[in-house]
Amino acid sequence: MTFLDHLFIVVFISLIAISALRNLRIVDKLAPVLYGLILIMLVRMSSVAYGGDVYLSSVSLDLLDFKMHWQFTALSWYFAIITVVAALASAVFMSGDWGRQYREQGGNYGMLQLALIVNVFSMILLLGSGDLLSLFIGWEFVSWASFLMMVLSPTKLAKKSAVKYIVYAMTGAMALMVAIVMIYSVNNSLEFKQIGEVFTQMSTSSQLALVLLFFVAFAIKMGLLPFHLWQAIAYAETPGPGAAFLGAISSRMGMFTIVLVIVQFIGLGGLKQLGISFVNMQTLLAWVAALTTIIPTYIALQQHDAKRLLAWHGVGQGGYMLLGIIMFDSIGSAGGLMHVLNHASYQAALFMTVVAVMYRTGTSDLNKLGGLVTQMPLTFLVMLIGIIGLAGLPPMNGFVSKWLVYRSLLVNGQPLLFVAAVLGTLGTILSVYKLIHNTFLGQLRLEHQNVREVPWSMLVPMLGLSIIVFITGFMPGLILPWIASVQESVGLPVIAHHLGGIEYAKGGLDMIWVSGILFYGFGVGALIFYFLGGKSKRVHQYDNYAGGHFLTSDVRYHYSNNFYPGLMHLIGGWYRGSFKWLENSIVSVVSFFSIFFENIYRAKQPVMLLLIGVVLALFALYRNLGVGA
Amino acid sequence: MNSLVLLVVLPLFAAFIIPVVAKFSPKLSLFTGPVVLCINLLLIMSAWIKVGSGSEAIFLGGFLPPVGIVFYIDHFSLLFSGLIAGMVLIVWPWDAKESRLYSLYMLLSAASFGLVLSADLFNLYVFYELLAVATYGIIAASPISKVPNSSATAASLRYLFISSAGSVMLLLGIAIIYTLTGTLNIAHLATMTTSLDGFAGLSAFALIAIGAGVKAEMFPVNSWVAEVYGTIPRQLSALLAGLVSKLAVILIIRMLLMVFQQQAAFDLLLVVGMLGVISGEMVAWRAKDMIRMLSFSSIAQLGLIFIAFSIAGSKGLWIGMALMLHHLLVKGGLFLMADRFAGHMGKLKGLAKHSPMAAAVFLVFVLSLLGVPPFPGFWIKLLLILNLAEQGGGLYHVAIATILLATVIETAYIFKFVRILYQKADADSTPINKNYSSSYTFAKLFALILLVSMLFVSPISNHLKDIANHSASPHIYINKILPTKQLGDRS
Amino acid sequence: MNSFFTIEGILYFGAISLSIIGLFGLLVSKNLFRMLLSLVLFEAGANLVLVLSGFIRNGIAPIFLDGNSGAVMNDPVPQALVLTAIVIGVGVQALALSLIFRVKKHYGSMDMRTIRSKLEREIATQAGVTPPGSNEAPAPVKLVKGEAHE
Amino acid sequence: MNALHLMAELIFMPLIAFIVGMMMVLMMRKIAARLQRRIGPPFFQPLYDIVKLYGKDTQISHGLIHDIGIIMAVGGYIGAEILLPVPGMEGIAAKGGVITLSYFLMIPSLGMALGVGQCANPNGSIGISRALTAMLAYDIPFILVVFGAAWHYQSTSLIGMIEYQQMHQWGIVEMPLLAIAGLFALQGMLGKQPFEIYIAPAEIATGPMVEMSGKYMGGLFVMQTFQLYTAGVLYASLFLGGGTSFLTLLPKAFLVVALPMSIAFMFPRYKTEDVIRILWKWPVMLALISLAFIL
Repeated sequence: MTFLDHLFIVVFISLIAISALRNLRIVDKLAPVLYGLILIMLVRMSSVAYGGDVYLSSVSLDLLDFKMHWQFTALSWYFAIITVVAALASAVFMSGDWGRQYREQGGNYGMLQLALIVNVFSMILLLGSGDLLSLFIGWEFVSWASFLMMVLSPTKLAKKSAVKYIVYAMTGAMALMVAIVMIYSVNNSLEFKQIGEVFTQMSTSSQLALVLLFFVAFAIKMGLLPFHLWQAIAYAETPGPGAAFLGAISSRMGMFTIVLVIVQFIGLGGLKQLGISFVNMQTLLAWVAALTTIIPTYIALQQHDAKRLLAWHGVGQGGYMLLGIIMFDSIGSAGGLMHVLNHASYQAALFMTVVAVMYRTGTSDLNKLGGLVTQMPLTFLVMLIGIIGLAGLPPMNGFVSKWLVYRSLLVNGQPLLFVAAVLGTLGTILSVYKLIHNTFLGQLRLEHQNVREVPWSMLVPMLGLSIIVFITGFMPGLILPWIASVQESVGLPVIAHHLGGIEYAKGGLDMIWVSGILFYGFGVGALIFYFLGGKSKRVHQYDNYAGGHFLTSDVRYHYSNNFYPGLMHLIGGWYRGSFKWLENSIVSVVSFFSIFFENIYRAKQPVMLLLIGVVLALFALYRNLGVGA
Repeated sequence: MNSLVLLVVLPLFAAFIIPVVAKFSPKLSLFTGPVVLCINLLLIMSAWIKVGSGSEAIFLGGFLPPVGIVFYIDHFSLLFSGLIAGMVLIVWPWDAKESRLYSLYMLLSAASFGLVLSADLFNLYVFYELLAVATYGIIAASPISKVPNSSATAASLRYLFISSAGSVMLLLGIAIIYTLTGTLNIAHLATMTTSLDGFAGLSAFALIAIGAGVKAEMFPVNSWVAEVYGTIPRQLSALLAGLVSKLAVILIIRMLLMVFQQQAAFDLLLVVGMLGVISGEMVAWRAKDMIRMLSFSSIAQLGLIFIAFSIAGSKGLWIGMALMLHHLLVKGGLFLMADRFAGHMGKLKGLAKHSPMAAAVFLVFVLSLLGVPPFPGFWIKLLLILNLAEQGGGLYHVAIATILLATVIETAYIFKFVRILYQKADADSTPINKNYSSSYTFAKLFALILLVSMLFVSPISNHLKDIANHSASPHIYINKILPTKQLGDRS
Repeated sequence: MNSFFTIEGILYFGAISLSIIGLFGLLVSKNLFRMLLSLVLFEAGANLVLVLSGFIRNGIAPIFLDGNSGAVMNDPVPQALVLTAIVIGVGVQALALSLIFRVKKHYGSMDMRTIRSKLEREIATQAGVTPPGSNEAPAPVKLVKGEAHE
Repeated sequence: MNALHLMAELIFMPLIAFIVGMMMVLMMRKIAARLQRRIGPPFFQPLYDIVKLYGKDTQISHGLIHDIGIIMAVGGYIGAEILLPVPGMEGIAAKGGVITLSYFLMIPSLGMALGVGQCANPNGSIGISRALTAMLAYDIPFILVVFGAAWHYQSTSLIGMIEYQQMHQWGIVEMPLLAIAGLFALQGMLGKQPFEIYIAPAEIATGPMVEMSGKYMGGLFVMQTFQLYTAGVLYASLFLGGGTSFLTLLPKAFLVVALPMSIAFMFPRYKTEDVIRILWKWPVMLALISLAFIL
């Protein structure tokens, strides 16, 4: 029994326990404890994240001549800890008053808890996979587990988007299966290292097909362009904490497999040799990543539902991760990998704030909120920290990872990708400002006058996550050793790091200093503000300039709808729904063939075909006899 | 060993005496059939143990092959004999008033046993025709309550036309074979494959394949499927889709493995299989009620089985057999519970809330059908695709792509359906058929078998592999049936 | 084509033509009874081919064979087979005929197209859906309400 | 670098920036006045303004975030000044580099946006919407310029860039097109005509400043001094060789700030979408052409 076996056992027992007790109240208390236990098991294995040996599971399955085994590398551990922390936060979040409200509104709380642990279980299984078959099984498990989570929401739209998701996921799984089969058919082995070996033996066209198949499979999960359509709506419609969990980590399983398969075994050399002149696979993937940062971000800018806005940003941020890792250098890949954790932390926190707002006000429509900062200051604080992280501004952790990606693009001389990344960031800033402005700033609506701060069971995970957002931004050196071991384990150049950030010959980053200076600046600013100026007077929100009118509670004096008219006036015409068009046309093509075949079944063509067959056969007989006799 | 002849004789006999018995005691006539089938089951079990890993040939009527009638018995044929007995027992028409129906069912089982056991081409033809006649009769005599009797009759008639045309083609194929070789004993044919190598031999195979393909829901000749399944009771659909189609497949496979081991023949199966898969899934995608969906999905699954058999040698048989068993369980189970899901799918909203168990059983079936791990369907699909990839050759790669594309389409329509089951009920929803019929119990049993087999994937697969290795070998076949003949041109 | 005008050649030609005519009739006729007759023709053709497979010119029937004449005999097996096939065929045709009567009684028509469309409608009604082949679109993919373009 | 030195830098770098920035404000107003044939304000006018605003009696607060917004606006720039090396004082420029700096420059915008948002005045929010859109517009050419410079000098640290220019030639000589693109971006960044719609100084009631009074306005005034200084020094460091001493650096910085001011009055005011259109077209094109040469 190795530590990894213990981990699997604990996760499995948790799965059993929660599924058995899911309809009892005790599951509220039990679930966080169990996730805590899983976390402890993971921490016990933390040596792997500091350059220690890979943990192997003593269990291996021999099924149908396939040998399946499991292992935990630094990469697995890194993704696993993010998963479990996200699950812990979500479990705590839903354990108290939110869960009560969810039950009262007719939600199936037990199923939600079950879906969460099923997700964690399948993700750990995927992360622990030791060969291509166990990878595939874990992969399918994760897809179906997410599906389980998504269908829990009672709305029709949620179910529709979940079905859409599962069709996408199945497409991805099938692509993965073909890729695995391609590898198996060369050497009759499903070990990971076969990928690299087989890849070198293949012809160029097979190599291209293999890389594309793997990439399609992983891109679908991660919601990269052009497979991004399923994700945002599906995640946004998932019930509260489930959305936080899925948005935080679920689609990053695609990132895990990209690192595991494409980065580790196919590698930069493999990608670069595929292509003509300056367009090779690496540039192609990099541009996919860049477009993924831009397009979903600007779609997010258009949303007026907070959850959907965040979910679209989740899609967009995936682009940064791929952009970083695809650069294959120490800083870029570190940035891409680190962005997984950073994104998970602030995305979960942000989703939770939106859910908290929904918990109190019942809506996440950005046109129906406003001014909640006075009622829910701590939630506001969490959202502020979260959006600074999401926008990638100092001193939060999103800045560090984005900085690394930018730095890598700079070092590699990729101005257009650099601009694309910046365009994404700027779009994010615009969009998240709209989020926080329309939710917390501006005029407080009359019906929200009595809204209170959410209870502690919801605040604690939110605050905890925002502390992570801040601490890992302030001291990225806490995370960077993990990243370095991941890089080492997948054969990337290892980043030189210290507690405050990275060392790099042509300009490094030290977040302790940077944040310190920033806070020093804020301190000085506060000093100037509070001690040098006169005393300010707090006024009511209706005491406001209104061009001579008097504001009363029945006057809506708030700017929220179509927040960026100038920008939309310019770029609005570019939202053509091309991808949706593409999706619809695929459906139309299937439909066309479907009608075609349906008519074949209805018409007399079968007899016609029979006739042709018989004529041919008898002709053959006749010829045969005629010539023979 | 000769007692196995009773497998065919007993039901045949029962079929003839049941109308007579019914005159005196309807009760007795009702139970005659099940009793006969139970006896058959016992016979099969004892034979299974006796045959062990080997095989036996039974010579009837005192003539020795290649002239006489031969039954060939190995685990493969015994397995399917057992399935016939079990399946007919499950769908036995307990509530039918007419004894005629019992006779027809007995006739059907007699023909099925004969079809599985015969080692002679003409006997195969006779049993095939017998099976066909029994089927037409059963279809015409088993209306569902709501549909007027005549629509079943009309469907049966349309089925009769296409199926009879198929039978005639089968006969033509046999005629061609006889012209070319002068024998109809399969083992004898297996020793003289060179004379069947040409285009004429291939066309004989094509005629047999397409002729039998009518029952096996093979691509161009399966337009009857939706009509017939739409008008007959679901239990009967389960029997036809689950079992009868497989028997026709077995006929084709016997010919393929023993006689026509030519690449062109494999390619032919591969192509019709691919067309069946893609066309079936495509049409099912547009279906708006469960029966139609299942009918076309069944066509697609049969296509998958044909693709599996296009893999040469025992591997093809192994995977094809696994697919057949899986499809029998899944499609049989789905048809058995289809009564609860009948009607326009839009009206099934809220069903999952109403009877969560039924929805869960349904989910187990469809997930296995889609090939989701860890259900058995996944392993079969994986094996199929891995082995197709090993075959090499462009057509096999196209087949892989087809299967995977079809899986995606299948996911789309199945989950469109599942989504509706799990939606909130509204005014439009029909009240759910709550009476717990025996067929639903059997569906649950099937699901349970499926789930249990999940745990024993490896042993089951190994066992099937052994059976396949044994049954796919023309050597053993020839040696058993024609011990005196040497294996001529086959190395 | 040296053997085209031999007796086998002509017989085969006739038998094969008969099957093809039968199948073609099955394809083009709309009337149930004509379809049945076409089926009979098809089957007759097939039976002839089968019988021909045992035919040898100048051969004699096995019954008339005395053991030592050395004459070639016609193969008896196909003849036995054809007998069986004819019996089965007749059975099926009788069944078909009875079914045709019942169908005619219910639908009042012998036209296969009419029957097919009525049958399809009946099945669809029973299943509660619109009949296939109608112009109803397959589950349309609409823009979800309230969802922004992208 | 010992602690004392650092302490001194922490105090003096922002202070110098503030003082120089005030002089730049003065210069701006003088230029504007001269162009309009006025005399212009006296030397200490910027200081008077700030003192006056801070000392006002009516200071209306719309809540804590209103205050924090102003603090962030000023504090962000104070932090930025410490990242911006000047002769003799490098601050922590080695720890961050030019990417960090350009991100620091976004914090004051965000702070101001938060503060204005809290005011619950839609006019202010409209102003912020315009300001953020304008930021989107001018940051694209700006970031291209930064990229080009960093690539050319093979460093992301401003110190390294200045050293390179001291050893070789000024950036403006080696990369004239990029420098012109930088000027465009600068014009937008400083919110000068024709890109001044988001500040809308002439129509305060419909701009972000609508609810700003007293020290809130004063804070924004201070922010402006920092902004001018940062822009001038940054541009001078990127393209004009920085300076070995303040005597060589500051004239360049003043020149950089004077330039947009002098040409500003030649232009009308563009609509928001036109701001984006123009800033995404010409300077981006220039920068890309220039990058094609550099790379």
